Amino acid sequence: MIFNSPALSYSLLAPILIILAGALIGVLIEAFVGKARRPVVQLSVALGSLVLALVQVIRIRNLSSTTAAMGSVVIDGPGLLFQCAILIVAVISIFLIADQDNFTSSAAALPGSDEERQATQSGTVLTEIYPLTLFAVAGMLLFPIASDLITLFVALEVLSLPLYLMAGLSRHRRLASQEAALKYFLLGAFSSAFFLFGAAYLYGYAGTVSFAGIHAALVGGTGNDVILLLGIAFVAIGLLFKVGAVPFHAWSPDVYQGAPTPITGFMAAATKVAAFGAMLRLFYTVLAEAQWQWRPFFMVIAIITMIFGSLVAISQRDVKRMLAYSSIAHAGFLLTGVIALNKAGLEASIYYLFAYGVATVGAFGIVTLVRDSSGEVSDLNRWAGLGKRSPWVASAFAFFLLAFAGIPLTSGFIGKFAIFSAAYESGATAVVIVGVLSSVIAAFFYIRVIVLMFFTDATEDGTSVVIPSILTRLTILISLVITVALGVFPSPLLDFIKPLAIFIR
Amino acid sequence: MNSANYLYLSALLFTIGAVGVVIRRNAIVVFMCVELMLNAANLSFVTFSRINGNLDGQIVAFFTMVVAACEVVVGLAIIVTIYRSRRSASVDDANLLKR
Amino acid sequence: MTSNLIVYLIAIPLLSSAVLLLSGRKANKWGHLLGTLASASSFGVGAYLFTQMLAQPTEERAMTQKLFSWINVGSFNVDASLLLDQLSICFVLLITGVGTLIHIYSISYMSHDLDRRRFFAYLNLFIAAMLLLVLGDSYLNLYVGWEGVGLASYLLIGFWNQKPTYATAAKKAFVMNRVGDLGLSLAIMIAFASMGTVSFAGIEEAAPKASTTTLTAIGIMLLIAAAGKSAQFPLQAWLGDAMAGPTPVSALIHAATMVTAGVYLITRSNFIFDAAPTAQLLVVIVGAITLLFGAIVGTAKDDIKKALAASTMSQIGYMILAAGLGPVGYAFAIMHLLTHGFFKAGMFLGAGSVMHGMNDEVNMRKYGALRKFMPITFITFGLGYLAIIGVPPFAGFYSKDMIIETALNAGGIKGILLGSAALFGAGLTAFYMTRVMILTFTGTKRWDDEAHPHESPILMWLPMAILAIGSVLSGFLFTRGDALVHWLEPVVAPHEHGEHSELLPPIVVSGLALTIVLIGISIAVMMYVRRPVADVAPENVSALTKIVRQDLLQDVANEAIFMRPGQALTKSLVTIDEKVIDGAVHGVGAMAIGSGSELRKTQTGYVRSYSALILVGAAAIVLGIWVITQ
Amino acid sequence: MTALLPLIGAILLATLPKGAELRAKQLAFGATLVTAASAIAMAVQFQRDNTDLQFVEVRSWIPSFGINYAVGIDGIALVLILMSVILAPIVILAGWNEAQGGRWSVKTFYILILVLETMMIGVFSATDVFLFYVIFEAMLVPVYFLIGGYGTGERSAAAVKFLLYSLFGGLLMLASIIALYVMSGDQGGHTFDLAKLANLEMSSTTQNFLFLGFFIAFAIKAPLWPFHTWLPDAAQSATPGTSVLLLGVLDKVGTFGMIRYCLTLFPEASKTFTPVIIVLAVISIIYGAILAIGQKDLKRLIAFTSISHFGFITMGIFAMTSQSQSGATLYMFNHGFSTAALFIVGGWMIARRGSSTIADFGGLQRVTPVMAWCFFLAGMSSLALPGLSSFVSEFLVLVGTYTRYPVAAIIATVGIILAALYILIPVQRALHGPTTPGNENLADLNLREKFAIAPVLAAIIALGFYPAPLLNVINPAAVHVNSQLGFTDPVPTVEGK
Repeated sequence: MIFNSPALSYSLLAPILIILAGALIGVLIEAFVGKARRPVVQLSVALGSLVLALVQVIRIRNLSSTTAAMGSVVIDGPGLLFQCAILIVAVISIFLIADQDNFTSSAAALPGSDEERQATQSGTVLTEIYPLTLFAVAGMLLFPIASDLITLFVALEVLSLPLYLMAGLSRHRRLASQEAALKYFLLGAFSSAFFLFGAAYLYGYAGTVSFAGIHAALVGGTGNDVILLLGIAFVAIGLLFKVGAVPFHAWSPDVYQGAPTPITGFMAAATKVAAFGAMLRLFYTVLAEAQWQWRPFFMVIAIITMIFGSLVAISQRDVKRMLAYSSIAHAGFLLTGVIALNKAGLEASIYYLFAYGVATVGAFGIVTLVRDSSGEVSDLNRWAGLGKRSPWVASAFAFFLLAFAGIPLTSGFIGKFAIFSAAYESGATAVVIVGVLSSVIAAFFYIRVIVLMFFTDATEDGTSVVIPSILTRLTILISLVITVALGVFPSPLLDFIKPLAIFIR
Repeated sequence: MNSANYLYLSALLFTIGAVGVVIRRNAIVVFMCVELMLNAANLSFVTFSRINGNLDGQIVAFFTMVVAACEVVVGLAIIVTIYRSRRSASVDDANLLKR
Repeated sequence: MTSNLIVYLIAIPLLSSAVLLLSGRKANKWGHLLGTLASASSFGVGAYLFTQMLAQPTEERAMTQKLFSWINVGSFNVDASLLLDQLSICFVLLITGVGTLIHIYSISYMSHDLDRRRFFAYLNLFIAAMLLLVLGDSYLNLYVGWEGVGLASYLLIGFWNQKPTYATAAKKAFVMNRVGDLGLSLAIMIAFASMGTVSFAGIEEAAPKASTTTLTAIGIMLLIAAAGKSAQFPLQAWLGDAMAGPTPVSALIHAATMVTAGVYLITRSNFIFDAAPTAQLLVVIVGAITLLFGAIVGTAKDDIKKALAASTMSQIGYMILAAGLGPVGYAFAIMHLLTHGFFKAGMFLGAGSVMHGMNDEVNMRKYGALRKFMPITFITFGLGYLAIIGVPPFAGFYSKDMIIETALNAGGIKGILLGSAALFGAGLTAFYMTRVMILTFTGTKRWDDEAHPHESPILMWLPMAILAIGSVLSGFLFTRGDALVHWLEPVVAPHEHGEHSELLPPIVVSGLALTIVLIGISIAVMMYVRRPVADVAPENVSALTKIVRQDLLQDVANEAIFMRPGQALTKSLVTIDEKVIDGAVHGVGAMAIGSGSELRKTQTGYVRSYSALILVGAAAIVLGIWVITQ
Repeated sequence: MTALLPLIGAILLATLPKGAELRAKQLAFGATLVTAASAIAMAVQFQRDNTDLQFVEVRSWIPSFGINYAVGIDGIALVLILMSVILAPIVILAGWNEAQGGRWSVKTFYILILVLETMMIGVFSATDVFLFYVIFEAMLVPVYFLIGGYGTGERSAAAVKFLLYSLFGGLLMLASIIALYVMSGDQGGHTFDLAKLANLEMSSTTQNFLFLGFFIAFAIKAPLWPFHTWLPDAAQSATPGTSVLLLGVLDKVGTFGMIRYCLTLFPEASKTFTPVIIVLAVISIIYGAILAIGQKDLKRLIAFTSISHFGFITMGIFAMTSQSQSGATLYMFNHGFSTAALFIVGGWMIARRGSSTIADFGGLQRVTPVMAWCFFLAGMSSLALPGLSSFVSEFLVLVGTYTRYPVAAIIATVGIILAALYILIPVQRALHGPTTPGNENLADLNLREKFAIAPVLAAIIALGFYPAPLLNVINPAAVHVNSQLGFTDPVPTVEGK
């Protein structure tokens, strides 16, 4: 028996490997470094590995390969762009995560118990969050470049499992946080089962789990269509769940609200990039020839998602839930990019994902700042008058909201324009019109928050804005600068994306 | 025996699992139903592996088992934590976050 | 022929007006003098230009002056240019002449008013606008003056606008005038659309080629304009209320000049009306109705100024009637306009003089026997009275007699009807004017003890005297050798004799008219000399009298037809705007919010319902697949 | 270019320390003055008989989408820019103290004003559809904060209503723009260049739909019945200065857009929809006027008069004769000034009295003669009294419309009677009559206020007598617009002189 050593192309996989290494070092640090020094060391390691990975991604940006890791992954332009976006979002988020006030000091302790109180008083901080984040990032990096169903599934789980845990680590309102974790986990597992089942059918149809093989089978057109369609449908359900498309969205408001805010921000932004990355690859490269079967379904889902997200967001009273519904609506907008199924759609989606991700982290960063004595205040009514007390914080939040609403001169506008024009180009006029109309509805609730912050007088209670730590400040500032820059001068990024945004099979 | 029957069985198991997730209240049972669904998928993989005459499906099944095991670790951790805080493993009791 | 002087006619009073308005209180001392001087200078320029015209042969008397290109868009070219011809010079002299007299009168009349300077500013503004009206060489230029005099009239009627009724009167005048303006704008639009020009000369040239329908339409629109400005039926209701303004204003604007602008407009547009018989017919009908309407209303007025206003309306009815009769009538319309300018202005000033002596009392039932206290006023007023009722050889006799004669000779049943109306109107005029004379100057004194009637100062009686002389002489001068008729011939089509057979010889007509006038006088004498006059209007009068006292229900009709439905419409539209249109907008918003909060209920917080939702979604997709693969 | 001057001012302003209110005002005023001066200098260089765009400037902005920073002006744009830059310093001077009552600092107010001015110039000069759209939408933000932050009464509700209405229209337009962009890609390369987009080939159905996308956005902005209900609320709540900019300048973007974009990009669809639009315009004229008559609040009244005026402008644009088209542009300019005068003087009245209900005034002519006169003159301009500037434009619109749509013109002419009512009723209630209790001690205009209003009134009078400087600039552009559509003026039935 001849044993070929696998050709792994380490340099191409390096970003993922670096992150994984960082994560493992993090685990070791938990074991060997003293409590007092852990936070700084962990942060340095996490940040270092993220930056290193980012540098590596940029270094290999012009390479492409279909054979890395024995064909389990594809290294191509879009994949690297997604990785770039994920890493940048992660870097920004890590500053936010480093602001430890948000996390419970002892995840194992009962909420409200003496044990918990002691841990908090002794200044114990939760540093496990860093390796967890890095593991999730590793999964996310793998997700959009996976090129067979096994890798895709493994990546899905690698990115999900740490997030399930991280969702339960909030310092305040711990019961809610744990509930969020439970819901996220159960529903996530449920949807993974769908995904896996769909994957089985795709395998059954094509006789192979590799994307290239499935594509070849599809082009050959010999297999059983019902099996193919069931496969596509169930795999899609798994992915649509991750991006929060209606009717697979139900977890997101609850989880967004319950999870620690920095995690919500990270999850909302990075997961979306990763999941859409995988979805775009799957549907653009593998299943494009079956578009007549799946596009109608996607159109319906996109339309429902945009309208539902926008409508329900209007009546939200909690800022995190409101942002959750907003992210559902944005999932709908992003789905139009999948529907577009053309190069413009791919470029637009990448741009949109990046712009949206950055703004999201920034917005959640601001949410962490608004507090009263018992912690974060996400009740919108108590945000009233924020503009008077902390004009800069409120203005920054307003700016992010305007970006979400797609007002010109913010990054959101360029993204929306690009993605809608791509969808229109592909003939999905109805989706574009619904998208435009639901943008109006969406604008309504963003504006409502702005009104609340700027034009409504504060209630008597003591909601205040904490002076942001340098790290949080960094998060918000970087997000803000990127959001403005992408709104006014989107060209550099667009030009960067353009030559790279070509999938290879 | 016609291998299509395995597919029907797998579909049936999957459905049972899915319905179980919806109707059962105990978090552990719900989770077991998810495991049932995963295994239904595994059965499909293996069946298709047989039909297609290659081993890919069977490899996937191994992967699935490993992943499922990881899931159990994480899942049980979460469920136990929430059980400790609430003294209840009913998923219906976790109802703070809504609307 | 061109002249560079014409513009000064307008510029001098306009500039003076601006100076008076802008200079503020420091000009209070000399403001009235500047105003009067401006008006007089304008008259001087007018007189000089008149002599220049006289020096020219008949056909070359018209003068023009192009100032600048005003509006120039595509084929729509309107220059700011002025035309001084035989017709406009009549008006120029009347406006500046009578205007100057009234300025002089006002110096004294308004001497106690704090805002005298402002009053003179308005008067000057009026003079300027009125001159622009008669000097513009196109309908659009005329329009500027047309609305300018409306503005001045508005400002002057409402000069004492602290009193809400006066302010309302001013507004009413402006709005009803605007109805007329609507006609003028439409006339201009039709003219431009059909003939591509709005200048008098251009339209005169194009009119013969235009269809009768077009010309009739223009004619009717011009008639509406004239009716609005000249208080003709059915737009007459504002004139009575306009007496709210200071009396010199009533004399100048609402008797001598502005209200006659309608006559000018019709005469100026002779080339249109002559080719549009239907429009002409409407003109004479309006004229006839108004002359009777005004005369009837005049019979029951106790307010001296309103009686005179009704008379003005009636006299302008004569002019419009004459103008509507075509080439045979234009000259007489203008002649009556000029003589009327003298005698009516004189009488208004007389009335002002009476009021001046009577603590601003206007109710004639509170007068009586003023002859002794105000002899000059009595004489000048009396001369005007004789002129208006048409006693020879006073001015009114000549001009009115010509109109009656022309009307009678209009031919057929039309002539008889119009002639009778004119004759009957003459009788009514005699009646109500005699009534005014008797109530004011003769009989017993009915005034309260606070009143100390006295003669007015010279600055007031001198203008009255001059106007009285005009009332005596002008008719004779105009008709001597058909002077005015020939003077105007180049502007209006030549007077064609012998087209219609004369219904009655002139001498018979004059006799008939005089007889009727005498009957009118006699009735008045019987009613107000033989019987004592109550100082309060009697209540137990016939229904007809009551109706007449209410101006033949003109305001009631206006309120019922326009005002109240208009107010109801406004009110309901405001409601509709709030409830329906804005309501729909809010409804969409409410619907979005409502459906949002309904959909929100799907988020129950139970994991099992969420997973059910996923399952349902999956089932729906499977169902969809089943459908498309079948 | 001129557009950048106020922006520089805004940036300078932002660097000012917190308390320096007076300095902020002076700086803002100075910046607007400099802008006005440079715009006038530009106007002097403008070649008026050249129908091409002038002062063209093209810089690549987002090449991947074929988007350029492309500006250039024709006569129509020039006139509107002039109006904007002249009104800006006047607004600042007139409302010297109006920012005091706001939620935020005085400095912020002027920053917003200056940013807005930059955008106003940009929106009128953009020749790249995308650039236009960006500014069109981005302008909403400063206005929104100006209304919501510095207004009175139900200011935040009004601001939200304004924003949502405008966004709704804007996003419909975005859909159309996207379609144009995609089609340009199919026909020789993605571009947003107005001239190139105008030559796109498209089916008449497509054209109709895209036209509607643009038109509804502009009709909301303008505003045309029945898209008008945001305007009275906004005008009622905004400060007078904001109202001037909102009604005087911003809303002109709607009518300007109709000329520049609807007509240019969709000539066939414009013709198809003309009857409908003319009807809407006529309804606006009459409806706006009647509602103005029925208003009890001075600011709402002015807002409704504007709706009527915008009806005239729209009618003029779509009647597509050289008179109506030139008249419409001139109308935009004149309306800017007359509405500015009304709002500025009305604002002073309201500030002094502390109420905007018309019935609370009365007898102001006695107490504050100068202010009363200014208001009266502004009112006369609003009712288009001949001799004042609005008359020329209103008459041109009417006469031009009459030659093609006589019935519409006739109905619209009825508006002049209603105009008399809606102006004279408030004039009577507020200025005439006995002095209402509470008004006895109102102060008349001070020197600053006189300086602020004088140029406006002077322009109103001067342009009434001599509109040629503007008309000469507008005419060639207006004729050019019509001729591009293949319209020539109807020929009179009878050849006159």
